[in-house]
Amino acid sequence: MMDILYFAWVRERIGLPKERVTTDAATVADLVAELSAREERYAMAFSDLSALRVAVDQELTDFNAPLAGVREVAFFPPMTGG
Amino acid sequence: MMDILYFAWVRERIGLPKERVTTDAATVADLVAELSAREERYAMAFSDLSALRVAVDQELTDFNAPLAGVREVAFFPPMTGG
Amino acid sequence: MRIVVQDAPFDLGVESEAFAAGRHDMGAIVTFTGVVRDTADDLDVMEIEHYPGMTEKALTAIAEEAMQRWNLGDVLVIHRYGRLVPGDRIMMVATASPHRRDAFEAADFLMDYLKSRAPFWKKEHGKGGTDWVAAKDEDEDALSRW
Amino acid sequence: MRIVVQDAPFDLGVESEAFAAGRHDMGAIVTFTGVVRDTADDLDVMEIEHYPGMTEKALTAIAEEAMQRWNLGDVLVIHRYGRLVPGDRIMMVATASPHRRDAFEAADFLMDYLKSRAPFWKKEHGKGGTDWVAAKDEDEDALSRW
Repeated sequence: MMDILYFAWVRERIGLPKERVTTDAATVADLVAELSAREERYAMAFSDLSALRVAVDQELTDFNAPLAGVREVAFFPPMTGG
Repeated sequence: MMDILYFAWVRERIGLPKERVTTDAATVADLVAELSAREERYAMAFSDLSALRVAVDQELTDFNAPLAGVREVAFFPPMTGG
Repeated sequence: MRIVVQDAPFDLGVESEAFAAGRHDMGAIVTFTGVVRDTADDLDVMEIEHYPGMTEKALTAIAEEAMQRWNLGDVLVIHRYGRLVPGDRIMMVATASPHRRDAFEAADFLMDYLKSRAPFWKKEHGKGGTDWVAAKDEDEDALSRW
Repeated sequence: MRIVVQDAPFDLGVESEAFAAGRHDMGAIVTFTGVVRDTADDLDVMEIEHYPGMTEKALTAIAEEAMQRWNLGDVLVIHRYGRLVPGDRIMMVATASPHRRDAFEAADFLMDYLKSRAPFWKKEHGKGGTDWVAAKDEDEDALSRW
């Protein structure tokens, strides 16, 4: 069981801010493939990974990051704070 | 007639903040030579010109600056503002 | 070190004064304040979304990195989220150091990292419609300075 | 642009707030504040002498140069003279710009020039006696950055 969070336009495209999933995905990339296969709105949100950033358990990482033991994954566009 | 101003340790060595002089000195360097010849305290204050800065009519300049038409010359150590 | 993430406004004057107060060992204090800008007179609302939990962690990590890299006595970071209007202050950072170069560089560093590494996203609501602010390449490039 | 040379204290909070107030076109505000520092706990009084008349001219020239070199909406310089004690604020500069890089660089520039080109001299009165603060080579060298 893992929480998946979406922010900014990723949240808007997928249509929800957070969901709980059960997955055997070994890496973030595997999880993205699994979600993209689900529904068109996921496939669209994940269509260009270079426009996305990912955090695993609230730490920025990349799409090769392993998911073993992970409780929270978040997808969002490049940040625009400040 | 020209006002000569002294600041910081130059003022302390010479013993006054300001004096009015009548001089034919053509440049700041000439004025320094003239003042230094006057009294020991001037000679001491001007002994190392590399430790001094000069302003002519309230603009920083150098010891070669001409004095024609000048109303105010100031001598002081390197500045330490901020 | 103080990290604040809030939707409420903050008082720049009060925060600056409080940050600077009572330090006899810090000769240099730098503050940076970010203001919602409306250059073309067409912005109604700037909406700022963030990632509660990660935001505080990311800002703390950035501030700790600054404390390690420069000679700093203190760091303050305040960042707002929610709906802001032009003229509102979005955020501020403050640094205190014995020396001015450290205070300047650390504040500059904090801003560069906060722009591209803290999980905030801006959405503009204006006469031209509604749009997420795109990250700028120059902001990402700025990180290579450090 | 506002240049203030005074012996009276200034209020950092009030000045920061007033400087930032009501600007919708400036996204970035940087302030630098200099504080009388007493690292070794042996400073009683910092006396600041200046050159009335030239001081205001020099600060104005430095601020105007900054306005020309960077994209700035406003510049503030406040510098005190007279007798100060540790913890007192000696001076502050503030810059407002549409962009953070301009605001940072201009404030940094103002400080470097103000250190070595504005006619102020500091004298320390402390347990170790009384001495004029010597100009630092690094402060003079800093000017070559600009």
